[in-house]
Amino acid sequence: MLPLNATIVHITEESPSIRTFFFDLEFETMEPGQFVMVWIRGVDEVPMGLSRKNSITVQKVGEATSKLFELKEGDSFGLRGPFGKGFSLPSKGEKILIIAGGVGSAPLAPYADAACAVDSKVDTILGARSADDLIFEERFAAAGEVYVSTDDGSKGTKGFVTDILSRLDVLLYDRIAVCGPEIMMASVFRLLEDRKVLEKAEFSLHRYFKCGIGVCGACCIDRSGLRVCKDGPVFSGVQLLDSELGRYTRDASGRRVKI
Amino acid sequence: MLPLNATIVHITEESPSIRTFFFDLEFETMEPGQFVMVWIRGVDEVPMGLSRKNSITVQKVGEATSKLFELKEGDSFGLRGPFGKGFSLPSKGEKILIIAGGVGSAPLAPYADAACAVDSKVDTILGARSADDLIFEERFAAAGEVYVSTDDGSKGTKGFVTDILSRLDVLLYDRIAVCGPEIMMASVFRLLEDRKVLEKAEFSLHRYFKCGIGVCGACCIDRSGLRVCKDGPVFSGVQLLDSELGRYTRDASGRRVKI
Amino acid sequence: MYTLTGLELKNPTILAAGILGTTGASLCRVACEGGAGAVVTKSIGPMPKTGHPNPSMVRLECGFLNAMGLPNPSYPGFLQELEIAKKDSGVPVIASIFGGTAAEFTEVAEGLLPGKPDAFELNVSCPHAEGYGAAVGTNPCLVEAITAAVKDVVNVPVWVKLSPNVSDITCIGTAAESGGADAVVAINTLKGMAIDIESGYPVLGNRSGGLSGKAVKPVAVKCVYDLYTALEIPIIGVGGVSSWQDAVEMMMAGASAVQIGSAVYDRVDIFSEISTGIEAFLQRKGYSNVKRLIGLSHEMV
Amino acid sequence: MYTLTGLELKNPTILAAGILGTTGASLCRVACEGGAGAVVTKSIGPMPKTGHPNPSMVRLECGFLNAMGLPNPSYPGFLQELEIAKKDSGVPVIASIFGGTAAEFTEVAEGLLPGKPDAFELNVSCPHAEGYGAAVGTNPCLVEAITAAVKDVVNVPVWVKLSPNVSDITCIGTAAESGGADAVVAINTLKGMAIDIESGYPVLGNRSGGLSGKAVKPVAVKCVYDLYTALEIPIIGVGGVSSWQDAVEMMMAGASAVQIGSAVYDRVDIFSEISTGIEAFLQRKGYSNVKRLIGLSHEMV
Ligand SMILES: Cc1cc2nc3c(=O)[nH]c(=O)nc-3n(C[C@H](O)[C@H](O)[C@H](O)COP(=O)(O)OP(=O)(O)OC[C@H]3O[C@@H](n4cnc5c(N)ncnc54)[C@H](O)[C@@H]3O)c2cc1C
Ligand SMILES: Cc1cc2nc3c(=O)[nH]c(=O)nc-3n(C[C@H](O)[C@H](O)[C@H](O)COP(=O)(O)OP(=O)(O)OC[C@H]3O[C@@H](n4cnc5c(N)ncnc54)[C@H](O)[C@@H]3O)c2cc1C
Ligand SMILES: Cc1cc2nc3c(=O)[nH]c(=O)nc-3n(C[C@H](O)[C@H](O)[C@H](O)COP(=O)(O)O)c2cc1C
Ligand SMILES: Cc1cc2nc3c(=O)[nH]c(=O)nc-3n(C[C@H](O)[C@H](O)[C@H](O)COP(=O)(O)O)c2cc1C
Ligand code: FES
Ligand code: FES
Repeated sequence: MLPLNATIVHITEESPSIRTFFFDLEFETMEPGQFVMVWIRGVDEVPMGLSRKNSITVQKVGEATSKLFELKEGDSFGLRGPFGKGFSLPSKGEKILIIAGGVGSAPLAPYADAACAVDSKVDTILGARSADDLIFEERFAAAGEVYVSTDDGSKGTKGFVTDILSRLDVLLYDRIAVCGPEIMMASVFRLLEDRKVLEKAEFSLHRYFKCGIGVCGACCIDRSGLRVCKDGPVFSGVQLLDSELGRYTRDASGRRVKI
Repeated sequence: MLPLNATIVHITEESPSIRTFFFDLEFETMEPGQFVMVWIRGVDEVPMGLSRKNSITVQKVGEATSKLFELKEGDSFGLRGPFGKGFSLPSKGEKILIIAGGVGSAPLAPYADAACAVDSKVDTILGARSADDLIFEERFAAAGEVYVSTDDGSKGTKGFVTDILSRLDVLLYDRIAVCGPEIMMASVFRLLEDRKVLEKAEFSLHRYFKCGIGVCGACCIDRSGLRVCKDGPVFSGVQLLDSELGRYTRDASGRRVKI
Repeated sequence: MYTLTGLELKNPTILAAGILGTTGASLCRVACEGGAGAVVTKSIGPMPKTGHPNPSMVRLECGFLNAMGLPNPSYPGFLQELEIAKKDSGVPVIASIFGGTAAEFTEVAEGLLPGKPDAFELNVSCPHAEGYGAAVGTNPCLVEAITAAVKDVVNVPVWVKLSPNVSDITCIGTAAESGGADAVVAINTLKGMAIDIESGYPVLGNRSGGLSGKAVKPVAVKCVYDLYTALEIPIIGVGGVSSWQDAVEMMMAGASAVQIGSAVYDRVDIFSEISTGIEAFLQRKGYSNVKRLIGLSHEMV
Repeated sequence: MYTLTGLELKNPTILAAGILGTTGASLCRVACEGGAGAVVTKSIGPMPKTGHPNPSMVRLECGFLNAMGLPNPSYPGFLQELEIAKKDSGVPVIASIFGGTAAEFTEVAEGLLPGKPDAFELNVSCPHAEGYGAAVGTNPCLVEAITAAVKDVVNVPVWVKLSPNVSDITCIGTAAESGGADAVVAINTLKGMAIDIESGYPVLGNRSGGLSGKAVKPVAVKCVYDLYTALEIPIIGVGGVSSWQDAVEMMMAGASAVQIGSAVYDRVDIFSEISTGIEAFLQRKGYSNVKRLIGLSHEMV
């Protein structure tokens, strides 16, 4: 598919560096955790999780995201997707733990919405650098309990999501869904591995995407050789055993880069 | 579509120069009057009306048909189709007149079958050079009355189908379906035009086919510019008013050739 | 109405050469019922040719393969068809011609002049042309010479139809321009082939042929884009156009008009459908006219 | 098991260059889970390259367009991946390499030799290669020189991958053969382009790129057919193979094996699916082995 034309209908300032862009397309079949390739014409095309069936939530980090931040309502960008494998949807009544760090909340908020819609009980550990950087707290709160951690202690527990996680009884949950900076996910992974609950945990990974459709191989992870763009971005904890998670990633040339 | 592989399962000798080849494919959607392109590999590909959903009935006239006559049961040829527009199917209880000359019976026999199946009353004028060359007489007879004419008088009326046609009250029929040598069809056309019943008559035309799928233009007729392979081969009498029918045809180079 | 090499077109969709162009009546039908803004005849040569044995065209999963082998009744035989097309089509009629040498091209062009074609299209790109081993159209010197020779003997616009089966199409396009071409037409079919695996026989009577239809559109768009950068004269885009979106894409790449061939398979009135679609697009985008689209993608950087 | 330029292949399906070939683990997955008879790495060059900006690949109605821009970590960076592939894939691993000059090609080949690739594939056909204006692969002298230079420094088979973007692919194939190539691989992608009509921007970050997938199969079959007539060395067919029927067609045209690229989009185990399909076809037809198919269409006249 060629990129669809998405016109921005509304922009929400979620935090100083994070904005949600609502567009005039609805990806009705979207599974929470799936992503779209966002084409900022003349600049670059980058992957973004869908934060709703008609929105992406973007942190400004570099060239493409900065250009995106220059766009106004009525402007447009290209969209291909939704692509990849999302989080496994909960069944009615299951107990869910969501662990979201920073902009990692973007693909997890629709997961909380979906879980809530089937009457799952959802607890969320929401981490960010500071109170200002917390996003989608209300959406998670609408689905259940929210435990907040901030690096600077400006809200909730001072410290990391793992500080909260280590105090919870993870055995109580049927599913655990994780997305955030890789360092955070690696700590969570080790903790859940120790507690022997990896088989019920899912992690949404980030790697450098070129094709985004599972052909080029740029996003493959060691040692499984699985493609983050097509076999993921959401992987079960078991799939990530003995993987590169938290150790290295690859840059656009395919060179390994330490994390 | 590429040619399908059709294996000959049975061959019937219909007359000294006409054989029916049954093959192992069934064109379930076939409308009587539609044709297939028959590919005798290494030789040529020629159009043939479907005489059943799984047979063609071929008169040996030149290179391709002679090669076809060399094939035995178990041999195969290529088939593309069914293509084109067939005869309009009758409604229950309608009265049909079929006028078939020589191998022109081939696409008309399934029409008689179809008409019979919806309880139409079918009269057939069946013409051929001699008694030996009459084909599908039983199939037409199963559907209703058959009036036979032969050029040499070896069976039925001595003369042409028009000799019988001129004696019938064509106003009695709801539909008239015609296929045979062009000279014959032209005479029938003139007669039906005189009787002012062209709008209920349909004629199946032959022109030189190249693509067979309505793109190249080799088979277009004057003055309408209609394509025999796609807009036909079956045309209503009205479509053929002021046409080249019976006057000229075009050879493979596109040159006009008198009939 | 807009002007293309001096011809007045009511819309930028043109029937491609070799498609429904055997008879004058068929050309009229494409113009009147089909809605084409202009029509190109089948390619006419110096001698009658029956073409290759069938199968001469098959539909593939993506696109079409054909090897007609330039069947044509030669220019004396085609004159009457040209006259009918001129009389009744109501649109510009472009005579497509071919030959093995410049002399054959001029012979055919002069032979058709009495039919008063509105322009000539030189088919130097047929992969099956004889005379010079490979097709005439892979040799820039020959293309320039042939174009110049035809320009010399006719006083109507001359378009040159280019083959994509070359290392660098702009080099052939430049040769046509140097020879005095009023426009280039890109592209003719890509060399291609299909084999019947049940028997091992190549499917086409001529064994191999030319690929057209949806499969070749990205190739055609690229050729048009490159030609737009290299040439001053207009480019007519052809190859896989089967929707108004395709036509707009081709024009944004640099085409002043599009030709439509294989897509008549779907429906003869594809021309009116596409030109209506283009009009609606122009309206929605607020573009004053179709010229705004031509080469637009070159500005988007 | 059968032998191709001295390599033992358990089946005639090979992963094409630039597809799932960035990491050793990915190559192993294609061999083990996917069932490929051999795997080709992504093309490796002398210097690290990040490639073109995205979009670098899009799916079209027919086929795919890509302009990756040869991203690669250079040969020192790739050695560890090659070693993993060699250790764990269990199939021959062919190193695809590129450069702008013969010296660069030999530098890369020698640099990868410690990884013990089973063969080298010379990518002289990338439309985006720098150094010589057009791609290296359109110049027969360069192709011959590069092939000979690499043959000189390695003692494993050398395959040369050909571009279809030339007037006559047999001329480049012959040059590769003269240079000592053990096989040629045909075809790389066709030059192509797509434009986003909403904005006028070319869709690919590099503006234009290469067409692959179903759209190019007839072109690839024709190239393989022509090369089979012209060359003595084996031909490996690639371009649009996505079913066992396509693979059989390619082999009947003259391919000794097929490579599969874009079709991994559908499923990674396309290799086992196709090789199972070929086996079943051989059985049904009573052919003793796959070699019976190679070039069969040339005998059907
Ligand atoms: C599956 C997936 C989902 C994502 N979802 C979100 C989201 O919902 N919200 C959000 O803000 N960010 C998300 N990201 C990260 C986002 O893609 C990057 O922040 C963005 O690409 C940065 O682009 P840039 O040009 O602004 O930065 P650059 O200056 O180009 O690079 C900054 C960093 O961004 C990353 N990046 C750049 N290009 C790519 C690429 N093509 N593919 C992957 N990473 C790239 C690299 O790690 C790079 O080091 C997601 C990434 C992935 C893989
Ligand atoms: C729609 C249609 C349906 C037909 N149905 C039947 C049928 O059911 N049974 C039957 O016996 N015949 C049928 N024909 C006629 C049949 O196609 C020709 O008899 C056959 O093509 C002769 O081929 P040949 O190589 O044996 O003869 P040739 O020696 O090649 O030519 C003899 C004559 O056959 C005709 N012919 C040859 N090639 C073609 C072609 N590509 N397209 C059209 N006509 C051609 C020409 O009139 C030619 O003069 C049909 C023709 C058409 C157009
Ligand atoms: C059946 C057929 C016949 C053709 N005959 C000619 C021809 O005589 N002269 C010519 O210049 N091009 C000929 N072409 C090429 C078309 O004019 C056109 O360039 C090509 O098909 C690509 O356009 P399309 O994809 O719209 O079909 C022919 C194409 C087809 C399919
Ligand atoms: C995403 C992508 C990347 C490619 N990279 C390379 C490459 O690095 N080297 C190369 O020789 N060919 C490369 N190719 C070309 C393929 O190897 C193959 O020749 C072409 O895609 C046609 O085969 P297909 O239709 O099966 O994809 C690439 C193709 C694609 C789609
Ligand atoms: S980005 Fe190409 S395979 Fe994932
Ligand atoms: S045979 Fe080509 S249009 Fe009828």
